[in-house]
Order: sequence, then structure tokens, then C-alpha cells
Amino acid sequence: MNLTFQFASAAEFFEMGGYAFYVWLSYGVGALALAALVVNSLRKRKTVLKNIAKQQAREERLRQHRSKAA
Amino acid sequence: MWKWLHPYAHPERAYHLAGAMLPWFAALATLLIATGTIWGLGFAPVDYQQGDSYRIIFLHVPAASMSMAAYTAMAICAFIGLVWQLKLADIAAAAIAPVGAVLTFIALLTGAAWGKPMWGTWWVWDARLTSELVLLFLYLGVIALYASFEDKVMAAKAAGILAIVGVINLPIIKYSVEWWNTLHQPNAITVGQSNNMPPEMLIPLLCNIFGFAVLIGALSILRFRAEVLARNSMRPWVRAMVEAEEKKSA
Amino acid sequence: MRQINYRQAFTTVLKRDLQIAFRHSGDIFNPLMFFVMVVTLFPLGIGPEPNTLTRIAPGIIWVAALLSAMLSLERLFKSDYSDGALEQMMLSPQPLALMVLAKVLAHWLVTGVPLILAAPLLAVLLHLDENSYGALMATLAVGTPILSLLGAIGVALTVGLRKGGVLLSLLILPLYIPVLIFATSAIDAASMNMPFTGHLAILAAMLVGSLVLAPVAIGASLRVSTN
Amino acid sequence: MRQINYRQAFTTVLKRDLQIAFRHSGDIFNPLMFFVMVVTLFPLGIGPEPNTLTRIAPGIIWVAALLSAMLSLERLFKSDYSDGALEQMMLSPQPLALMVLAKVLAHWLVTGVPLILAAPLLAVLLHLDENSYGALMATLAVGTPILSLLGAIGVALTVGLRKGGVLLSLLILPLYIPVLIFATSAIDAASMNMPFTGHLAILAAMLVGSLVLAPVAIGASLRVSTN
Amino acid sequence: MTEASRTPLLTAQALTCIREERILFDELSFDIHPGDIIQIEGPNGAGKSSLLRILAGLSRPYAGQVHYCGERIEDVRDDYHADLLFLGHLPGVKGELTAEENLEFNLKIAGYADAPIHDTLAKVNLTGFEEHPAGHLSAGQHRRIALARLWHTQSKIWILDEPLTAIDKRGVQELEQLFMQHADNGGCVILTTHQDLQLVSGDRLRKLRLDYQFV
Amino acid sequence: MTEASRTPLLTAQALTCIREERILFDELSFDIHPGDIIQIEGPNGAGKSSLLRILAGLSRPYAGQVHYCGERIEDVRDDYHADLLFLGHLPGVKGELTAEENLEFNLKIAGYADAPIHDTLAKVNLTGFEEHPAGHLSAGQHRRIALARLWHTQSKIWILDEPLTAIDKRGVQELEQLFMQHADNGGCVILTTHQDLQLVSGDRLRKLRLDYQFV
Ligand code: HEM
Ligand SMILES: Nc1ncnc2c1ncn2[C@@H]1O[C@H](COP(=O)(O)OP(=O)(O)OP(=O)(O)O)[C@@H](O)[C@H]1O
Ligand SMILES: Nc1ncnc2c1ncn2[C@@H]1O[C@H](COP(=O)(O)OP(=O)(O)OP(=O)(O)O)[C@@H](O)[C@H]1O
Ligand SMILES: [Mg+2]
Ligand SMILES: [Mg+2]
Repeated sequence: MNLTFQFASAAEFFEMGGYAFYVWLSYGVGALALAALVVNSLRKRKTVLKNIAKQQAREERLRQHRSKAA
Repeated sequence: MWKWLHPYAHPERAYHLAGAMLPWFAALATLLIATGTIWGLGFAPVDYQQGDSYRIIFLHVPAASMSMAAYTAMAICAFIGLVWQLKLADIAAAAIAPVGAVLTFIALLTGAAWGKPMWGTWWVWDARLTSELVLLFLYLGVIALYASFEDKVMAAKAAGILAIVGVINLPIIKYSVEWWNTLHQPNAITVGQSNNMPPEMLIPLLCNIFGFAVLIGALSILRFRAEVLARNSMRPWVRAMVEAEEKKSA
Repeated sequence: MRQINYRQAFTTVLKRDLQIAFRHSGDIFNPLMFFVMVVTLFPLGIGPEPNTLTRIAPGIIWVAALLSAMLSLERLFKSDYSDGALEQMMLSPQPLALMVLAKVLAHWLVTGVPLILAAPLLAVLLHLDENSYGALMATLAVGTPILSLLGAIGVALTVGLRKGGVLLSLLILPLYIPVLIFATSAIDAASMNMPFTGHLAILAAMLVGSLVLAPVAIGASLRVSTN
Repeated sequence: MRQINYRQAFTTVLKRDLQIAFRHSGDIFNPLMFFVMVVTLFPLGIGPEPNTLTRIAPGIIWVAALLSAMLSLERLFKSDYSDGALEQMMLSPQPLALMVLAKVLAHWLVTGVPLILAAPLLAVLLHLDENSYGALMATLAVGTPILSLLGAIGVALTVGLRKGGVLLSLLILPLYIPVLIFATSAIDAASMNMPFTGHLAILAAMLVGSLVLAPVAIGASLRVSTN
Repeated sequence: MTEASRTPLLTAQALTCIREERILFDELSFDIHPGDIIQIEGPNGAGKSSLLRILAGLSRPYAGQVHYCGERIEDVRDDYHADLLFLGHLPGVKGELTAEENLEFNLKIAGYADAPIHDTLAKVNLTGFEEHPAGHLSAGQHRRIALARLWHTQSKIWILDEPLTAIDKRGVQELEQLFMQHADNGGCVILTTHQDLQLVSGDRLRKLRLDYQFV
Repeated sequence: MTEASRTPLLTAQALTCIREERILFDELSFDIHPGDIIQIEGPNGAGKSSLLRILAGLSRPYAGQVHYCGERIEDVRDDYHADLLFLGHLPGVKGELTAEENLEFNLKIAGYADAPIHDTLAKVNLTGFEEHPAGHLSAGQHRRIALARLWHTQSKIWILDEPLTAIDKRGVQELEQLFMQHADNGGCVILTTHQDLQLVSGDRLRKLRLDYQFV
């Protein structure tokens, strides 16, 4: 199998035989979309944990309020 | 079926099992996609007809084919959830939907960016293109429906029903669109000439296809875990975990 | 204990829905008016050339029918939900799928039928090809019940939500696409003097399929979304 | 006694409505999706030939914008009415027209702006003439606020009725027709490389007029229809 | 108790309800026998309505089960619903239809054909309003249309969520009498209300108290 | 009476209300002074809610007028509304917004900036629920959000249509105390309810009875 770099120089690589805009648009937006998805998925876990902590704090407040009232 | 699934149907166990699988999936996905993409962009030989623009294929075809696979996976999960009343399967279906939608979006975008140099236009109402667009709508419908319920148990069930109705409809849509297009435009542009592709092109392509499949798995697991946590937030094991986490960060 | 049979349960619900619709005659008149207005907007937006209009007439009429069906469906379960009548129906010993089918039938009688009757008139406005009238009527007659049935699934799924409104379109318009395609291609075929029974047969098959499956799906959706 | 001034009253209402919309992100996403879906239905109904599509693209985009504005408007006062919040606003010492204007502005920000942003994409799908993009964006930017303002009058008139639904379309689509005509002819002019500032000026004049008159009309309609 | 010897009409088995990640009640179990009148008590937000909806089969508990005559209610849904009358916060009365038509429809879908509509409406003091659209009646009259069903039904199990809302004093008395009569005939009534019942005396009434739960 | 010497806050002059061709009340006149607590009584459908809506200026009487400090309410609408707090059958609470946001908005459009939201919510026992969407609260909690306004307002005239609906017993007591306090401070309260008030004693309370009218 022939595994040589197909471009003579880095500049040529980025030029993509004249199709630079389309190729890099595709890969760029594709990478961005995937990165956004990964970030969003990671953050989802964090927000869930934050919400649970908030919930716990709220319950604590509630319990104090009730014991004061009682 | 139920018996076999039952041990995994316990939220805590499922959460930890998913956690154990996640690093493997993530590593394999990164490896495969990195290999396939670098190989495809730099080392695969140039296509005689299309020049370097064809290199979009290494992103386009994996995204397109995996977008459909993801829908199938989602519908299967939804079906299990509905028939066997398995809450975790509903959660899994809901976790897959956004991943599939992003892949569909990538397929559409790369297709359009490929179409402009090849066909001279960003978009034609070709059968395959149209049904991919409809697939995006179906995904968005599932996501939007899931998002609009506050109660996520109900949300997952409702989204599951929609996913199943959609899966019955998907072949009908695909068939109708194909047939519609050929009636109006007999000289439709046929997409793809994948036969006798040289191995230097085929291997990176396959790398990326498998890479995307594993990536769907990894991202779904990630989202699945978060959903499980959210759904079980009043359970002691989650509370304990949150406290441990807070101590770590403090 | 059970003094009434399935047929009676069906006709009770059907009768009530028709009664409400006739009391508010707007329910019949309005979707029809919407249909007419959407169709008339196009010549205004596109320009009056008869050739262009002839070419696009089947598409416009069918898209307008789709939208009008979808919009009128939105209220199918909403008011029953918000005043508790739906809850009572779900607690009734009669099968939910049956009562739901009666509601869908009432909806179609009230919105679909007037639309079919008005279509030829609009076709004249859009200079529809003369050969196509038969096909237009046939596809509408077979197609609009499918729209009501499929749409009701989406409505049932969103009935518990405050903001059903436009979400509905996202859920059900993709499901409507095959109906749209087969119907308009049937009309196009007719305009070229080709037979269109094949298309019509497919539509009929879709009708039978949705008649069987949709009520069950609607019932299940209602139980889920009002949990 | 009165601790807050007009500007504060305005921003309070605006903020609340935006908050509700963002909480249900569907409110932003859904009218947009409706717009996108309606636009994609047309090629499916009419056929994929690029030439036909180019010819009818401005009309389709604008009709879809009209419908999407109208449908999203329907809920503008409905939920406030049915939970009593509208009653409270009418009993507030702040001027009703001001609060109503804030609601309309919120509606436009939430539904009109995303629609303007998405329009170029749909124009690509419909193969809109390349010269027309500027005119499309300009007419949408000036025209969609008019749609929100005029539509709100109709909504205010029907808010007390149980079955606002399609009656609304009957009231407000006629009001929308001038906007539709001027906007599409501006785009058509642009596609033929002719100036379209004249049409745009008329639209701008309509915008100013409705900005001044509509809030008062809306307030009065609300008082009448909830009596 | 002698009641324990009879088979219960309705059994709640270890019901747990979780709303918004808050546990409303946990492992709640009780039996309901023919002749019982049960008032669920508790402050606002304790979970009374949630419990009633679970008992009626309208929502599913997070854990636990409801049994009707020994069978899970999911398995015998139609039989159970034929023997159940549920009235929630929303009365299920259509504003567009007249009082008469509303009652007739509600009775029909519950399985009663040819009910004496006018007589039943007279029992809730709606004589003279039979042909008014329900939307034009007052808050209390509106709810009376929904309540009218109680005078005709043969269902044994009545589940009523704040049935006394908006009803005037005489109406409340008549309702309480009806509840006792129904219990005497072998039915059971499960209700919530924040008012004290006047006629149903202390020994007839069983109270079930729900309260806020802390984790 | 000594009250008559003071100027009335609100005067009803020969009010007539006709609904559906039925005369609900005819030539009804009364004065309301600072310090009054007035309970409008009557069976369901007597016209209590209709009267309250007329007093608030939300609907117009068939004949007669309502005066605020001697002026017709149509002529001084903004001033009157600044001094009025009306709560109808519908609470005016948005299910999508949290308890906090709802109260803040309601106070703001009534003209109060920077109110102590959390404290006010605590007064109606909603501590811990501040950030819950109102749509997820129970029937009583939902109404409590609307009632919270009473603890912060400076309006003198309170018109409340069945304010005790769905409120638990402790809540009812707290409300009654608030009514008396408001009356002591020179305000007035006009309310309807079918429950007997417990704390507001007989001599504080003026009752106005509406009944069915026959032609
Ligand atoms: C927006 C435009 C496009 C969309 C939505 C689209 C969508 C799709 C879909 C859905 C598939 C099927 C994947 C599968 O069956 O596994 C596919 C495959 C493919 N597409 Fe595209 N495509 C677009 C444009 C293009 C263009 C412009 C080209 C090249 C000229 C192209 C080349 C291919 C090839 C070579 C395949 C693989 C075919 C095969 O394996 O059968 N696509 N595309
Ligand atoms: N649709 C819902 N979604 C989420 N949570 C809810 C929902 N309905 C109720 N809840 C939660 O459940 C709790 C109990 O509500 P429920 O309606 O059962 O109370 P209740 O005892 O009937 O009170 P009330 O006396 O006010 O009617 C509420 O505090 C609320 O937090
Ligand atoms: N929107 C309306 N349209 C027509 N008639 C109405 C309307 N609302 C009320 N009515 C009529 O007015 C009468 C009195 O209604 P109102 O709501 O004032 O009674 P109420 O005394 O408040 O009764 P309740 O104790 O049941 O709340 C009703 O019997 C009804 O016939
Ligand atoms: Mg309750
Ligand atoms: Mg009343």
C-alpha cells in the first residue's frame, strides 16, 4: 500500500487543489459541531450535579424553616 | 428479554457500568477518527475526476451512514422502553437523539459543501438529500418533544412513541421521495460510485465509519450518565456522590 | 353494569364533538377560510402569470390543506384536556382508542369535508389543469383522513404541554410528507393524462394502515402525556 | 405611591416575556422550525426544478413568514388571559398600551429575529436569485415587526373567545396582504437589478404608522374583548 | 376492627411518589373497605392530589401498587374504571355545551344510557339552568354540573379532590348527606378538603394525614 | 353609626346587573369605609363574582355607578387601580415562571420595585419553593403565590373573590389575621367565600347578602 503524503508542501496541503474553501469548511464546521456536542455533553453532567447540590441546600433551608415554625 | 436486561436495569449499576465503558469508547473513537481523518486528508490518493474536493468523503459518508444507524439505535431503545417499561431504555433513546442530530447536520453540511464544486449548487432536491433533511426534522422533533416536558420520565416515553412512529414512516418517506424525484427529474444526479475504490481510500473511510459508530456510543454514554443522575437525584447513592464531588472541589 | 356498547360509546363522542363544532360554527368555517386565504396569498406573493400558477397549483392546494389540517387539529384534545373532560374519558370503561377515533372522525367531518368541497373552486383560481380535477378530488378524499389520523398522534403527544402550538408542526409535518408527495404526483400524472390509480392505491393503503394503527398510538400517547 | 416609571414598567414586561420564552426554548425554536418546514414542503409539493423554484422563492418565503408570525402570535395574550395575568395587567396603574408594546416587542425578538436570520439559508434551498438576497433581508427586517404589531390587534380582539384559532387568520391575514405585496415586489425588483428603495420606504412608513397606532388599538381591543 | 375481615375494595401497597425530586410519601400502605369515608388531610403541597391521581390510575407511582379487589389496577383497568368515579381539580365540564348536554355526555361515557337528566340536575339545584351553556354559569354552578353525576352513578369507589370548592353551604350539606348514604350502601368515598366536614361524624370518618417528608 | 361621618372609600350607586336575561341584582347601593371587612354572601350563581368584577372596574354594570373617593372610577382609573388589589377566580400566576419571578412581576406591574421577595414568600409558607416553576406546585401553593401580594401591597381596597379556595387551615387563619390588620390600618376588604370566617368576629364583619331575584 502506498502511504506517502500526497502534497508537495504544507501550503499546497492547505490549498487542497483549489478546493480549500469547501474542504476546510466541511472539516471545520464538522469538527466544531462535534466539539460543541462533546462540550455540551460534558457540561450536562456538571449542571446536573450543580442542580442536585442546590436542591440539597433548598431542602436544608426548608427543614430549618419548618423546625423554626414548629 | 426482561430477565436478561434486569440486572442492568438498576440505575446505579447501569451508571457505573456505563462509566466503566466510557474511557474505552472515547479512546477508540479518538484513535479511529484521528487515523481516518489524517490519512484521508493527507495520504489518500487524489481522485481523478473530482480532485481534492473528494476528500470531503471521509467526513460525509461516515456522518451520513451513521446518522441513519443512530436513528435505528434510538428507535430500538425506545421500543424496548415502551414494551418492557424499562425506564433506562427510554433514557438511552433520549441520549442518542442529539448525537444523531449532530451527525445528520454534518452530513447535510458536508454534502452541501461538496455539491457546490461538483454540481455547481449547494442544494438540489434529490431523493437522498431530501430524505436526509427529513431525517434531521425527525430528530429535531424528538429532541424538541423531549425538551418540552418538564417531567423527564414522561418526556422520554413521549419521545419514544414519536421515534417509533417516525421509524415506521422513515422507509415510507425514503421510498416516496426517491420515487417522487425520479418522476419529476429522470436524469437525477446519482450520488456515489463507491465500487472498486482503492484500499488507500477505503481503509481511512472505514476507519472513520467505525470511528463515528464508536463516537455515537461514547457520547450517548456520556449523556446517558448525566440523565440517570438527574433522574435519581433523590436517591442516597447520588446524594453521597454529589457530596463527595463537592468536597473534592472545595 | 355496562349499559352501553361500543357503537353507542363511539356515537356519543362523535355526536358531542359535532354538537360543539356546530354550536361554534366557526370551527367549520375557520379552517376552510384559512385554506382559502393561504391559497389566495400565493397569487399575490408570486405574481399572476397563469402558466406558473398552473404548474404549482396542485402543490399549493395540497400544502394549504396540510397546514389547515394541522392547525385545526391543534385544538383536538386541548380543550378536553384543560377542562378535565379528557381525564374523564381516560377513566371511562369504554376503550380509549375507540373514543379517540370518534373524535378524529368528527374532526375530519368538520374540517376535511368542507375543504374537499371547496377545493375545485380554488383550483379554478389557480388555473389548475382541466384533466386534474378528478385526481385533485380523489386524492383529497383519501388523503385528508390520513392527515387527521397522523396529526392526532402529534397532538396527543403534546396535549399536556403549555406550548403545544408550533412544536406540533415539527412533529407532524414530516409525517405528512409522503401524503403530500403521492397526492401531488397523482395530480401531476393526471394533468399529463396518465393513469393515477397507482398513486391512489398507495394513499388508500396508507389510509387503511393509519386507520388501524393510529387510534392505538393516539391512546397510548394520551396516557403518557397526561400522566 | 408609584415607585416605578414608564421605562421600568416596559422593561419589566419585556423581561418577563423573554424569560418565559427562553425558559421554553421551544418558543424561539418552534416558529422558526415551522417556517423552515413550510418552506421545504413546497419543493416537495411542486417539484424540484430549480427554475420554477427561483421564480416562486420570494413568494414562498414571505408567505411562510406571514403564517409563522400569525401562528406564533396566537398565544401572545392567550395564556395571560387564561391564568388571569391579563386581568392583573389591566388593573395595573401603568398604561396598558405600554405594556402591550413590550409584549409585542418581546414577541418579535423571539420569533421575528430568528426568522430573519434563517431566511438566507432557505433562500439557498429555493435557489433564490443571487441579486435578491439583500432585498429579502431588508424587507424581512422592516416587514416582520409590522406583522407582529398588526397581528396583535387581531389577537387582542379574539382573546376572550374560546376558539380563537382559525378565526384569527380571517382577521389578520387581510391586514398582512399589503406587506406581502410590497415585500415580494421589492424582491422581484431586486432580482431584475432594479432599485427597490421605493418599496422599502413604503414598508418603513407602514412600520412607523403601526408602531404609533397599534399599541393603542391593542389596548382598547383587550378592554373590549375581556369585559 | 371488624372491617379487617371483609375484603378491601382498594388497597394501596407501599406507594412512593416523587415529584420534582422531592419525596411526597414513601411506602404508604392502606386498605379501603366498603362503607369507608376517608378524608386525606395535610397542608398545601403535601401530596394529596398526587395520591388521589395515583389511586385513580391516572398517574403511576414511582414505586408500589394499587390493587382493586385483589388485582393490580393496570390489569383490570376497564373493570376498575367502571366501578370508579373520579373528580379532580378540573371538573370536566365543557363551557360550550349546556348543563344538560354535559351531564348526559359524562354519564354516557361512564356507561349510563337514558339517565333522567333533568331530575339529576334538579338534585344539584340547577333547575332552570339546564339549557344554559356551562361557560355562562357561575363558578359554583359549573362545579355542580360535574357533581351531579354522583347522584346517578352506580360506581362504588368515589375519589373526589376538593369536591366542596366553590359550593355554597346548603350544597355542602347535601353532599355530605350523599356521602354517608353512599357509604351506607356499601360504597366508599375518598376525598380531600380543607374545610371541616359538618355532618359526617367523627366515628364515620377515617382521616389519613399526609405531611411534608424530609430525606 | 360613626362610620357614616367619614367619607366612604368606595360607593356603589344603584348598581344593576343583568346576565343572560336574568336580573342578578337591582339598584344595589352601599358604601364602603376604611376599616370595613365585608363578606358578600349568597348561594351559587347569586351574582357575587359579577358584583366584584363591577366594583373593580373589570366589567360595566347594566345601570348604576361605582365611585372611588367621590369620583366615578372610569374617570380616575389609574389612581383607583393604584389603590386597588383585586384577586379573581383566576390567580394570575404563570406556570412557566418560578414562584419568585411571578411575585416579583406581579408586584412590579402594581408599582412596587425592590420588594423583599423571599421574605414575602416566606409569609405564605413557600420557603424552599421559591425557584420551582409555579406550574409544578400544588393547587394551594399556586394560589398562595397570588395571595403573597397581600403582604406587601399598600393598596387600601382589597377585592378578593374566594381567596380561601384550596388554602389549608393554617393558611386561612393567617389570612384572616391579615384582613383584620389591614382593616385596622384603614384599609377595607371585600370578599366572597362559602366558608365561615373563624377569627374575624361578628362585629367586625359586615355581611351583604345577594339572593336569587325573581322577576
Ligand atoms: C447536501 C447534500 C448531500 C446530502 C444530504 C447527502 C447525503 C448522503 C446520504 C444520506 C448518503 C447515504 C449514506 C449511506 O447510505 O450509508 C450519502 C452517501 C454518499 N454521498 Fe452524499 N449527500 C450529499 C451530497 C453529496 C455530494 C455532493 C457528493 C459527491 C459528489 C456525495 C457523495 C456521496 C458518496 C460517494 C456517498 C457514498 C455512497 C454509497 O456508499 O452508496 N454526496 N450521502
Ligand atoms: N405537575 C407537577 N409536576 C411536578 N411537581 C408537581 C406537579 N404537581 C404537583 N407537584 C409537586 O407535588 C407536590 C404536591 O402536590 P399535590 O398537588 O399533590 O399537593 P396537595 O396535597 O394536593 O396540595 P393542595 O392542598 O394545595 O391541593 C407539590 O408541592 C409540588 O411540588
Ligand atoms: N360570562 C358570563 N356570561 C353570561 N352569564 C354569566 C357569565 N358569568 C356569570 N353569568 C351569570 O351570572 C350568574 C351569577 O354568576 P356569578 O359568577 O356572579 O355568581 P357567584 O355568586 O359568584 O356564584 P358562585 O358562588 O358559584 O361563585 C350566573 O348564574 C350566570 O347565569
Ligand atoms: Mg390538591
Ligand atoms: Mg363566584
